Amino acid sequence: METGRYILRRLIYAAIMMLCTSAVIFFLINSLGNPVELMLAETPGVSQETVDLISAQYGLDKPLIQRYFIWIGDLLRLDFGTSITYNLPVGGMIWSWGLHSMQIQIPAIILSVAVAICAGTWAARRQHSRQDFTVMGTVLLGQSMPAFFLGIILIYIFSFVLGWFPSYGAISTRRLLWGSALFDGLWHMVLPVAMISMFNIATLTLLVRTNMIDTLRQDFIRTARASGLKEGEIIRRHALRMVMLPVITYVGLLLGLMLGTSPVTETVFTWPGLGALYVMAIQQLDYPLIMGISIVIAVMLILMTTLTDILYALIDPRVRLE
Amino acid sequence: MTSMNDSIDPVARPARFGLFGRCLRTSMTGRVGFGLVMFVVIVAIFGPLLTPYAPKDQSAMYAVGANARPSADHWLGTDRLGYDILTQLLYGARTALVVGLGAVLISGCAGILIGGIAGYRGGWTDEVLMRFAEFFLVVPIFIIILAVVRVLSKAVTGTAFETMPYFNLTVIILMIGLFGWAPIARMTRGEFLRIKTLEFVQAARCGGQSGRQIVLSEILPNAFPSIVVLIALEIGGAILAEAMISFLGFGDPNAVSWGQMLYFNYQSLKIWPMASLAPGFMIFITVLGFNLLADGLSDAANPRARRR
Amino acid sequence: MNASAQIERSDVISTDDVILAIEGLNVSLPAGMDRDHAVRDISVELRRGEILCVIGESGSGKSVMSNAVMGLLPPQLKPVAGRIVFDGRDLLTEPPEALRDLRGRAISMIFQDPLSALNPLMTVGDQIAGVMRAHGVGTAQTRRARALELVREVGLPDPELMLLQYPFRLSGGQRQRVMIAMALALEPQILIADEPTTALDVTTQAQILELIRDIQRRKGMSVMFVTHDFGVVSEIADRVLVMEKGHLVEAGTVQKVLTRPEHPYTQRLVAAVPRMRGDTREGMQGTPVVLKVENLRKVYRSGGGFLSKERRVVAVDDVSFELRKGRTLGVVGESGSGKSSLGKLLMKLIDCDGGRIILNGADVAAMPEAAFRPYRKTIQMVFQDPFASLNPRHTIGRILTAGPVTYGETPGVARAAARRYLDMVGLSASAFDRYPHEFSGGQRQRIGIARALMFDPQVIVADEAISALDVSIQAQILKLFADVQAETKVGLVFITHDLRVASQICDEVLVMHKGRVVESGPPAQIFLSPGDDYTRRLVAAIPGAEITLSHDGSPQP
Amino acid sequence: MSNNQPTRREFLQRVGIGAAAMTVPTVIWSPAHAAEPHFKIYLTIFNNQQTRMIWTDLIGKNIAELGVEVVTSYVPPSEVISRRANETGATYTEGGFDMYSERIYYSTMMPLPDVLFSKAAFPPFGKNFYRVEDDILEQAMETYSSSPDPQKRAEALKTFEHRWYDIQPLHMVFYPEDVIAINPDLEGFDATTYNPVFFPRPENWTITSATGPDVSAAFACWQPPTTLVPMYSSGYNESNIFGPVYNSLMEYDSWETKKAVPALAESVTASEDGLVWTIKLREGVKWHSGEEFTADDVIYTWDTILDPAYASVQNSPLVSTFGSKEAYEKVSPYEIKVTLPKYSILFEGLVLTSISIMPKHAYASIGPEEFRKHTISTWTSGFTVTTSDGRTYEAKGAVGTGPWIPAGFDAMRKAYRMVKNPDYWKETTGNVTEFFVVNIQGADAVLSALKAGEIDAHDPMYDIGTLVSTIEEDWGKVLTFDSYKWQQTCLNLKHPVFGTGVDTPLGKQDPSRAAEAAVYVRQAISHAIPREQIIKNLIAGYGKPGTVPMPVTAEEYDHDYLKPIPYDLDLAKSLMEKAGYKYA
Repeated sequence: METGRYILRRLIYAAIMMLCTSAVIFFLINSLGNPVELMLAETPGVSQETVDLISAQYGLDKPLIQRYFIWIGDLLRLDFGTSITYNLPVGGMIWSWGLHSMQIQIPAIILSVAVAICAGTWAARRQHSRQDFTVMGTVLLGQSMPAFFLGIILIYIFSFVLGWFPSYGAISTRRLLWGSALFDGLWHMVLPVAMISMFNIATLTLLVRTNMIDTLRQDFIRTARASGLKEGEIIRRHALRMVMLPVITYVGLLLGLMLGTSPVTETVFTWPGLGALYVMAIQQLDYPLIMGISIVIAVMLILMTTLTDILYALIDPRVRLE
Repeated sequence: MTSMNDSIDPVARPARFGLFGRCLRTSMTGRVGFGLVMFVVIVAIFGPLLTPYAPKDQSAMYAVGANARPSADHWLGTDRLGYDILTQLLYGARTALVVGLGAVLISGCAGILIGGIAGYRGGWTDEVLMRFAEFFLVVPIFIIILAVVRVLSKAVTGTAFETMPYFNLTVIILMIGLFGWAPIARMTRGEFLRIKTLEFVQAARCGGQSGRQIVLSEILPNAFPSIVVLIALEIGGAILAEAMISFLGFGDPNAVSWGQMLYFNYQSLKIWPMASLAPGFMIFITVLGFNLLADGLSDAANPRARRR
Repeated sequence: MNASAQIERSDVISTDDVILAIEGLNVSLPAGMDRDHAVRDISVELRRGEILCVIGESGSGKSVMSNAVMGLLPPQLKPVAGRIVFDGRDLLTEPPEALRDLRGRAISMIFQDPLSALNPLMTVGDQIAGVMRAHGVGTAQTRRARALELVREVGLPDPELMLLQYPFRLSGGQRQRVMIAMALALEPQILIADEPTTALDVTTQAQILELIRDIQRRKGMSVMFVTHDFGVVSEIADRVLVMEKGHLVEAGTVQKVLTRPEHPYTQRLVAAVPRMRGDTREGMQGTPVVLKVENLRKVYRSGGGFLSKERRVVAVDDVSFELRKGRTLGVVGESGSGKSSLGKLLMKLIDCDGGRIILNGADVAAMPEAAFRPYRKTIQMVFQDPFASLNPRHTIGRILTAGPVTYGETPGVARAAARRYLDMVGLSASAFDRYPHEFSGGQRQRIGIARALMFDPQVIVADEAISALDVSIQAQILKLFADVQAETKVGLVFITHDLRVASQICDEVLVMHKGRVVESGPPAQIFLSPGDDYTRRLVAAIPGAEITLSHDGSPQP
Repeated sequence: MSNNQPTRREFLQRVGIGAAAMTVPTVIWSPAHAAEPHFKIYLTIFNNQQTRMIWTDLIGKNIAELGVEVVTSYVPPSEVISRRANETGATYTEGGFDMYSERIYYSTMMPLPDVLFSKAAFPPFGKNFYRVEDDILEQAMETYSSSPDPQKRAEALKTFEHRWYDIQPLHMVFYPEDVIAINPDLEGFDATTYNPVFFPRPENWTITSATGPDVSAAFACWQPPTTLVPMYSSGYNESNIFGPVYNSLMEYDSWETKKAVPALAESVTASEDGLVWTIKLREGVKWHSGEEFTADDVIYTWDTILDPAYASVQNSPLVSTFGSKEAYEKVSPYEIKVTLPKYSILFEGLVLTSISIMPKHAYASIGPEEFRKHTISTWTSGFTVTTSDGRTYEAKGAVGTGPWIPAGFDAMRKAYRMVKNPDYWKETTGNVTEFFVVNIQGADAVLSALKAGEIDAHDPMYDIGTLVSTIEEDWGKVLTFDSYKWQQTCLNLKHPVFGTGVDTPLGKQDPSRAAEAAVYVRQAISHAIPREQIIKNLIAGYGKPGTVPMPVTAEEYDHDYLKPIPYDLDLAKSLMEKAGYKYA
């Protein structure tokens, strides 16, 4: 009952946010000019009549406000328009390129969370020890390492010098590793995933460690100890649950951003993902593509943060009931 | 836990040499971080005195050529553009610091102001401002900055802005600053909310002090240690963000930036690694310096978490 | 009345009956603290079936000792000498796994703050069953059945539903009952209770003490009960240990320690225990009214936003009273009674929703802040927490002079006044340039009082001004209040949860319950012949009433 | 109370507000040239190719050495395109452009008026962004494009070259050589890709190491295509992909000979005056759908391009060639007669050789507004083609007559796939049966792909010249080809200084000599371009210094007259002085 109302409230907030975001994106980008003129700019000998004709074909002759609602209507029918540089339907492109982004982002997030929980807990339980210092040192180095610099070094060592992993692309064009698309895909994922995980692991480890130290200081942990629970059980059943709350929020953010955070990774590894596509779209001022990707990233982000909030509330009864 | 905890203050005590003194005295990471930051600052100030070359001097192209190995004239060699790598590194420190401090000046002022208002006023104002901040917290800043940099460079065509020197860099600093206020605002708000309820603030009200006085002399100084930590972190973050933007080719062509060096040189990594590794390393130690400093400050600001 | 008081307690118990023996325990403190050892050379015997109270002020090492038994000392505190013998084994040298097995099964512990001591994310049932699970007892079904049984045993309402509740939805007393249920889950031989009632209201405290006493007798457990409150000691203890700064200074039966304390520290401590008085203070009868409150009302509203129900809590409901110059009005009540809200309303730290506050002949209740400012000088406040009530970044001098300077006083005059008042509250003028952290809790509270006096106010509102202090300090501060009042003839609104304190200092007492004044009158009427049902219950719940209802100040059990 | 807020003060002091205060002004206002600049150039640089960014920047710096203030900015090509589309010749500050750099290539195998910047190649409403307005040049190009006599044409070209060399309307920086690394096992690569007429011809490729009947090959292209409809594309990102699918009426046999031979046309004959042409079509050629290829398809293709609603990039050359649809008629299903209003070099140079013929039966039902988004343009889905005899054919992309049948866009690999056409009308020599075109970003990545054996060849735009030293013999064979292109810096020839010259000191002093002053300035700029250094340092020597818009390897290039323009700042300054600028 209370949970239901909470979820409903979050969803309505999300809807309002999406509406605002879409308006911002639309009016910002459309204030820049007529995309058809750009589309035909390279074509010599196009008369103004032709521009008007094609503009009308794209529905660009209508007033801006009307076009906004038409655009929203199209979005609701998952019609994102057509890319100017690629001439492909933007929706299909986002799906196709976005899948590639997820292909490296999701494993990287899973890996980061797993490693961070282990390392963070391990360090927290040895606070101020040599081991803790080592972990924290590594974490700080990892957090300060510019992602692209790390990527370049990874490529130099593992691709150029050692030749173990490919440094570009999501899959081999012809010769698949061991003849399997699965292995080949995994093989291509190694370096990009390593690069993305590095930063996430650092941040998450810090988060886990700090919260674990805080939690282990809490009275209920002492209660659990006084009740004779095994240390491992205390960590697993009591402390980790508490620590997972901020981790969930952070991971929710990572998942929400996963389509958009990776232009650098995808540029370094020439990975055919949405981030690289977005950079390309901006460089070429491909309006429909910029608008489409922006709105998808925004919606994804709003959805994921909303889901995170809901999940958080399901785990922590205090949020949903207070 | 033990009765000793009773004597711990709800806010940090003032120390003899301030937060910085304590950070340097008590924290190893703080000392290392401070050292690295000072190194970059010194390079930024005095670096240009150490090199005979102008920052955009491509004359090496006609002499030793591009991608030249180290020599007496060019201690670290030249890069693909025929620039002296060392000179670029030295001048890049200025850009990095200007970006970091400039962006944080903006985000710090905005964040403290907005967070302070939200935390002090509370209620409806707080709700609205924090919803607003929430939006900025989750917005994919990087992507927006790319779009805005590109869009603005088109939008200013034919206006006075177009002739402004370092326009792109200014836009990047502004954008990083404008999008960086939310964490500071949230931290400030949290501290304000917490400190506001402490009894010495109520005592100040009872003592007839105005809201402005209370904020400026009672709440803000006590909230500052936590905010400073975040600010140090954000300086590093801003430098990193500018490097990434430049790395993607959206930087200011007229500024000397480590990110831009990487952008132009990483494709020829295999021919001459120094040209990409050197600027990458500089970004790394600068950001590391600020992160370590933040870590040390955080230890100093929260004595509860300090090693006993 | 407590039946235990009548039970004959013997000093002579054979050594076979010793279930836990602490011998020469030394726990070191890390370098840089004010002393080397948290506890030094302590030897204690806990006997079968007795309740042993360990009493001491903060920093006396009583908690360190009890935690040492459980093996739960924080890593920086290390037992360096001595033995803790239980069941023929030295707990200090036992391997961690063996110690863990003993915890919860043979020795259980309950803690001061039952909210933070329970996992907020787990249901009551899971937490109780978790103790059994940890020791591999029973199956999921039997554990649940046992949990149900325990919940009934500790007297929690609606047991079935209770198992599914989360701790934050329970009241303080209910949480402590859950803690007790967890501690009892495996029928331990020893229960260590570390200040289990300190965070509770007095009526709840009485119930919990009753419960512990009752369970102890039924199960024949041994209880080590750590407290700072002699009232509690007199209610529950068989024997008492008194600790001071890590040393054991006195031990003996409850009668002996309370009535014939030997060690000077114990004597001081016992003397400092606030006594319930039923007398009426003399003098200052016909002085003018300095503060008059009529039908004051405050309603807290929360929620009421988008899609969420508005919640209203009436904090202060139709409260009226008069305060005369030089007189003290006590406001007593349990937590949530609205007494602190009343204090804040008087100070206009929060706005009221109705009623009048007449100060200096003007109704300030509805005044905007700007108009009220000139009146602020006439009403000042002393706060509860001596650590939070002084800005750690300002010198004492600045803290004291800031107010008067704001009101246009010249800094020179303000400084002179500050020195004068520091002297009045018993601090040397050298305090002027120092920072708050250089002072102890009691000293800080004196500074707080000096700050209030800086304005020569007509009324001082003291909100739980002594409840965060140790008993011996409490007595000093109370005396200071009395002295200050005698000298300045200030009217005092004294808000406290401690009825004994109120009985000592007040000329008139308001008893508040759920925002309403249920009874008011002179202490004699309130404490000796309470008219209201709630007041009666409150007075009955005062721990240690049997040793405190005396007029001459000497304990008479 | 001086010591009440120690932290804030200490922080600001110690971490260097001082440093910031010293740094900000020095970075923001670093000293420019002390002397007042002669004039100001906004140098706009495309952001899509690093090498070009570097050398354009270098040129900018050298122009600055002449006392000119140069403001550089990196922008996407589309922005320059929209800026130069300004018909009034607006300068940068007015929304147009001053100077930018780009690469130009032959879109056919012979110089055509558009690559020679003929005003006539751009209709009046169009976008003659360069505005090369010089009577001698115009006259030469007019003669060249409208004269059927090869002798006259050659002379006209020579005149053009000399005049251009003298007045330097735009600056040719260098003529690059195409450097391509291929799979060492690949044979038959010879004629692959130089310009849109020479798309890869994988039907002639043999992978020597391959065994078995199915042999696949892959080709890397520099940028993804925008549309795969031939009439919408003038670039070879696209023709790399659609080229193998379509045929035109004539095609070039090999890079070696560069000779046009009949393809879909069996023979093309012209009247004496070059006005009436008879085109006999090859019989028995089948579209991929199985439909017979006839004259209707050719007519349909020309009609469509001439229809302004389709906004084809080939519209304007076709209009200037044919005038109107009346110029051609179907004589029989396999014969077309063309009557040109006047002779045009474009008919031979462009219409016959580089217009891909589209299938009427498959495309006629697609409206103009759908063309760019249709499957034939994207290859991303399928569509059903009904042939005249009622059969249906499921197309996974375009429908052509070429040796390769589209098999759709492989979204996972981001590759265009095609399979060999078993019914191709012409004999082929290779063993490759499956062909991928994949977009790989970056020279470094493309070499990695080659090393990993994922591609067999790539297009020359990668500029791998500087990376050649990292290629090992066992995985890469480096081939070089003469290229029919050049890199140039473009000037706005309506600019008051270097375009019209009216704002030069000389032009102000004597308006009749304004054009002459502008020539001096342009020559000065030309001498300030360090062509040799650019070639040596940035493209590893794979190129020749540029002079005029004519490939250095073309037979029309007059090596005797067109000597390399030396990098000489003193000479440049003396030319600037001729235009009236003073040096201290």
